[in-house]
Amino acid sequence: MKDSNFLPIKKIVNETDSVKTFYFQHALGSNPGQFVMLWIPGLDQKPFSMAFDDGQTFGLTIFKRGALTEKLFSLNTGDRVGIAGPYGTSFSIKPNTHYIMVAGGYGAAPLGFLAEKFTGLPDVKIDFIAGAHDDKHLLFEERLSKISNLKLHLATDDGSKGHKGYVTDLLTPLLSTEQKSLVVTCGPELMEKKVLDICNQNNIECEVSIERYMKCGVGVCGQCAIDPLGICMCTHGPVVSKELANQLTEFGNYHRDKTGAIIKY
Amino acid sequence: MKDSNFLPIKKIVNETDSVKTFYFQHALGSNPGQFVMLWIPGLDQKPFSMAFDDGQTFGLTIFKRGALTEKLFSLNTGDRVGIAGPYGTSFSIKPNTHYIMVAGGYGAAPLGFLAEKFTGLPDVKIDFIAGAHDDKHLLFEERLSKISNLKLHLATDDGSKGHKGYVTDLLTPLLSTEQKSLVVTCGPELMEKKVLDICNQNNIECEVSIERYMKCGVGVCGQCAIDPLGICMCTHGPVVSKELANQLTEFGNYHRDKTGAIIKY
Amino acid sequence: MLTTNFLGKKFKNPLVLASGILGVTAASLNNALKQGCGGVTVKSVSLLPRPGHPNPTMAGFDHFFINAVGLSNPGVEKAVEELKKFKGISDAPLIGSIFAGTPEEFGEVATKICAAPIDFLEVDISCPNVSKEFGTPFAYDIKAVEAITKKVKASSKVPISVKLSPNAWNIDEIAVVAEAAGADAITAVNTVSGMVINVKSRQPLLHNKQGGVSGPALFPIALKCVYDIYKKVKIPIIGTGGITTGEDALAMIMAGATLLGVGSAVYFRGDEVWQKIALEMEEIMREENINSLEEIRGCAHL
Amino acid sequence: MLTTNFLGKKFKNPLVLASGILGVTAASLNNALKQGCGGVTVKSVSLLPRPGHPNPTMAGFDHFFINAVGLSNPGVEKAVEELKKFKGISDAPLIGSIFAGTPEEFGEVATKICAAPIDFLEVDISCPNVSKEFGTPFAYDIKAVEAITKKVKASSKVPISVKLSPNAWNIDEIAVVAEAAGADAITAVNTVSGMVINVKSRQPLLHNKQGGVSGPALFPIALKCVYDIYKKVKIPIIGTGGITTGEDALAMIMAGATLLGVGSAVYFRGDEVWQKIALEMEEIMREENINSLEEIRGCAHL
Ligand SMILES: Cc1cc2nc3c(=O)[nH]c(=O)nc-3n(C[C@H](O)[C@H](O)[C@H](O)COP(=O)(O)OP(=O)(O)OC[C@H]3O[C@@H](n4cnc5c(N)ncnc54)[C@H](O)[C@@H]3O)c2cc1C
Ligand SMILES: Cc1cc2nc3c(=O)[nH]c(=O)nc-3n(C[C@H](O)[C@H](O)[C@H](O)COP(=O)(O)OP(=O)(O)OC[C@H]3O[C@@H](n4cnc5c(N)ncnc54)[C@H](O)[C@@H]3O)c2cc1C
Ligand SMILES: Cc1cc2nc3c(=O)[nH]c(=O)nc-3n(C[C@H](O)[C@H](O)[C@H](O)COP(=O)(O)O)c2cc1C
Ligand SMILES: Cc1cc2nc3c(=O)[nH]c(=O)nc-3n(C[C@H](O)[C@H](O)[C@H](O)COP(=O)(O)O)c2cc1C
Ligand code: FES
Ligand code: FES
Repeated sequence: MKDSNFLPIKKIVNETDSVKTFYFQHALGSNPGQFVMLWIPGLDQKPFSMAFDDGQTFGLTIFKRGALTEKLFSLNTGDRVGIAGPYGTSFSIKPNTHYIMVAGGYGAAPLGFLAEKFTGLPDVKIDFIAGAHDDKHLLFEERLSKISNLKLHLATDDGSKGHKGYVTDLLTPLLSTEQKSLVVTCGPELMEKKVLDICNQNNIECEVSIERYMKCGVGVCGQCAIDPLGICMCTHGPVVSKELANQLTEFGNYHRDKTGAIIKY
Repeated sequence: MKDSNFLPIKKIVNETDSVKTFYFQHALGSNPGQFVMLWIPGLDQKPFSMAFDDGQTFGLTIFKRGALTEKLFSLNTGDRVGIAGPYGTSFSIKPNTHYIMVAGGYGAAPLGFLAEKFTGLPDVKIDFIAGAHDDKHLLFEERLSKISNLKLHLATDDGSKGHKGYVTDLLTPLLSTEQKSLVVTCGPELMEKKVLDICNQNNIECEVSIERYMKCGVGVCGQCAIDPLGICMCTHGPVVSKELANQLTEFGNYHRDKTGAIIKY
Repeated sequence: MLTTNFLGKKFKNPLVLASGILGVTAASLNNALKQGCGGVTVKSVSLLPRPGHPNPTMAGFDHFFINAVGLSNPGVEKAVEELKKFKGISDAPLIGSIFAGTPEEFGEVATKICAAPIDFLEVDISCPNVSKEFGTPFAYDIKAVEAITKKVKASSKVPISVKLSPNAWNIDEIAVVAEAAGADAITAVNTVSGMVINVKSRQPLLHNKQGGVSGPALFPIALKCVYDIYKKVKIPIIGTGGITTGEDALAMIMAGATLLGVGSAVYFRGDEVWQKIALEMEEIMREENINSLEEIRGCAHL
Repeated sequence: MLTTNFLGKKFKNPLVLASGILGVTAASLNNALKQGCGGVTVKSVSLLPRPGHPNPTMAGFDHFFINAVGLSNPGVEKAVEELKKFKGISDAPLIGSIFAGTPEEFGEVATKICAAPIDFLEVDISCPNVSKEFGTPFAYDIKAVEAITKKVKASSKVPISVKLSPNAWNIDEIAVVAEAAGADAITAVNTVSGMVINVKSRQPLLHNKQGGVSGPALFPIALKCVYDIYKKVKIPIIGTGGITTGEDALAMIMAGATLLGVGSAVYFRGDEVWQKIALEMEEIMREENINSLEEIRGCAHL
């Protein structure tokens, strides 16, 4: 009988006061943008994107939110949690491309994982735009600074670091480069929507990670179905192309809660 | 869902007044000595050895006995029957060997199939001893005569053809050859036992096909378990080596009926 | 070749999305139709919204799927909106589905859901995962089945199908009771009770501990239920449970089913599962000179 | 590591050959022991010999096995001979098994089989394939279970285990009744009712049409039955149904089983299946720092 893995936490890194990265020694074989379902027995099981995966070890960068993530934050190395996956689609990995990565919140995690895939590949140039409320909440500055072909652009709401304002303010100026550009984005949905709009206006390729409430993660329950196509974001997403995102009129407008009831953004 | 095949009868050959060979066009991929379970829906399902299999077509040579075989004899080409298998072990196929095949009754069928495997292989020499009550019941004379490296020796109880007496009378004289000999036998159990005894006395390699009442054909029901080892003849047999046969004290002494009750020979 | 008439309504093929798979949204149901099914069943809804159990609520294995969703749903009122939306984008047959805690409540939900343009109403009395919550399991209680069927029949504007549990060893007798009480069809079966224990955590995998087993493991069990029910009732059967291939589908028709519910197969064969099954059915039918499903319905009883 | 104490008898490991697999002969039982099981259960026997149904009486598929042997057996007297022969060649724990058509007859067969040197007696009230022949299925009838258990208990010289059916939705309550009536153990479960239809011949594959489903498909169902029964009774449980791997075996122990019946796995993993399962159990136990089965028995209930 196949079953979800039950893995000990190998290492815990405190990223900010409410963000930790949990590392597990396990050959997960995931691609950037994919997610796992993390289970704490007796409590709950929820989706989290991979922030790191080098084939031997993978990591999840987790924001403290509610019951599950709080419990997770109380665990120590050696404690075990259930891991099922990897599930879902991933960001394209293309040679000879100018990547513009637009990250908000924990979106920096999967995009950081993506960026590291290009370490030392000179034909790929990365502009990485990361945003947060203030400089204490910016993620992965050090990690990203190690990637030589990556240029980091920061934005904070309060101006405590980098640009004062939105990440999207920084996006348009970067679009006018020679090389073929691919914008990839992961973060709060309204930010993503704005990124998509900008890419549409400028006719630039784009990939968006769309998160919906998930139960099964495997395309059965329909919990993560998105209007008007009705396709499941756990199998056809989370990462979707610009073309697909443009058909998803629900994107940036509303999502559904656990009962399936609509919640407007 | 895997299921038994349901195959149309392609051709029916009348071998004697109570023996027919039924051909099916199907890539069964069987080896000489193996058997299939033949099912007539609503009636019964029983084991029969392959008499022929060239990879595209296989044949079963069947003696009319009771309910199932009588019904089978009333079928026409195009009628379908269930075929599950192939099951069980098969006779060794060895190069550079002097085969002595000792067949009684429908035992000529699997041994004929075996003999044809060596057609045109000059390093194999075959002595084929076939026995029956009278010349009308001898099987495959014509078919076997086509195999150039095969010499046919016949025995009938009434002397209407070939030697008058037992096939085993013809066996001993053939044993004193130069080449490494392998005796293979299929037929009535007491005949087989006598063949085994002769091989033991003369220290000659031997393979015997042991038939037991079979239900599942796949080693589950235990119906075909044989004393004293308790191994199943549908999976560890029907073809067993001399060494194994010598351990099976039940062989030549008794077998069991459908309820599992012992019946002495 | 696959056209099926069910209680006066024409289905382009007998494959219907089973209740609870791919949820409740109009778009999701419509997507299943695009993937080839002949009709859709909505996830069962209740009077009030229910969040359902915490996760894990379901999990897939080599040969079965197990779930204990806790009948999460947005409540009948929100569901009616989605169903109206659905009929705005598709005219394919639509089967509503309801559950409740008492016969009276069943009647109430039935009345409410009939505000939506459903063609049929399935009555889910057989979810194995909420039994304790609602007292004696309805699915095993002849009196309850009778009372619920009567209530729903009286409240519903459309034909009703009562959905039975394979855990009822006398499922055929229960079908007879439902028929006598006014059921227009029988859906057989819901999931069978089961459990998965995660050995490393030493705990049941599902938050609800027990769950309902579906998928290939359920197929031979469901087939026997449908076969037995077909012997005893005259009303049509929506054969459901483990149908994964065209061969399974035809076997279910031969056992006596009219429509075929397909759910977990989407886990085993992907989104396009209905299309795949329909093609396989047609291929076998051509090989076997079967011109219509009518021709073979119930033929395994001959 | 795997040593198990069951009703005062020591088993080298908890894996026992389930009844009906590999039959009744002393040699066949002994061969199963050589392949690694800790004890053996004999095929159920009746007062008189029974030829059983015509073939096909069983068939294997990817994820389940199905059988309707018709309880063929040489009768209790012939069986006693084989069991005596068995104890002549092996001192491994031997579980006899009986079935009958009435409580009285159960008592009679129990008395007779106790002429053989069996260590325990299993009471098969749960074969799904002969129900019509013997009237109302005993396995679903609390009164019948009580009467049979009492009769057999009074007639048997050895501890008895009552074998229950997963088709009884209230199997835990039935176990309670058996315990109260004197059962020393519960065997859970027998096969679950099912059917296979051969599409090309348009007929049920088994001669008996319906059959009992065993193997991997049965596992999550059996596990839940054992889990539920463990909650309700104090007597030990022989957990049976679909155990195919060491992981399955440990899950069953965690649900509360003391012994583990293994049958159909021989089809899926060959003769040496018991050895394989025992090795896998030990490997997982080492990884998980489990020193004895006692340590984890029923731990999924915590
Ligand atoms: C594809 C995907 C990838 C994700 N990746 C990450 C990540 O890398 N890091 C991270 O911190 N978070 C990630 N999340 C969000 C994460 O699932 C929630 O933070 C987590 O479920 C919160 O659970 P909780 O019990 O702590 O809080 P709760 O109080 O239960 O929930 C807090 C909020 O989290 C969201 N949420 C809760 N449950 C789910 C669910 N089952 N599916 C989707 N969203 C849910 C809702 O917006 C909710 O309001 C991801 C979500 C999805 C869908
Ligand atoms: C491995 C094996 C290979 C065989 N190959 C051939 C063959 O190539 N040609 C051939 O004609 N026959 C073969 N047989 C024998 C064949 O199975 C029987 O002839 C057939 O079962 C008779 O069935 P019936 O209903 O016609 O007659 P029945 O009246 O039922 O039986 C007649 C006799 O056949 C034997 N028999 C019946 N059922 C079985 C069974 N399930 N398993 C084993 N023996 C049985 C018994 O000796 C019985 O007395 C083989 C048997 C085995 C075990
Ligand atoms: C995740 C999931 C949710 C389900 N929810 C419901 C439900 O709400 N109402 C219902 O009647 N059946 C529900 N079922 C049962 C299915 O409709 C179906 O009867 C069962 O799964 C067997 O069919 P399958 O093997 O094709 O999935 C659910 C099944 C699954 C797998
Ligand atoms: C071919 C076969 C014959 C069986 N005969 C009996 C029997 O005679 N008595 C009995 O109590 N159980 C019988 N059973 C049921 C098994 O003992 C066991 O309970 C069931 O098969 C589930 O276990 P498994 O999945 O490990 O096979 C039989 C099972 C099979 C497959
Ligand atoms: S989470 Fe269940 S379908 Fe996507
Ligand atoms: S015929 Fe069943 S074990 Fe050999």
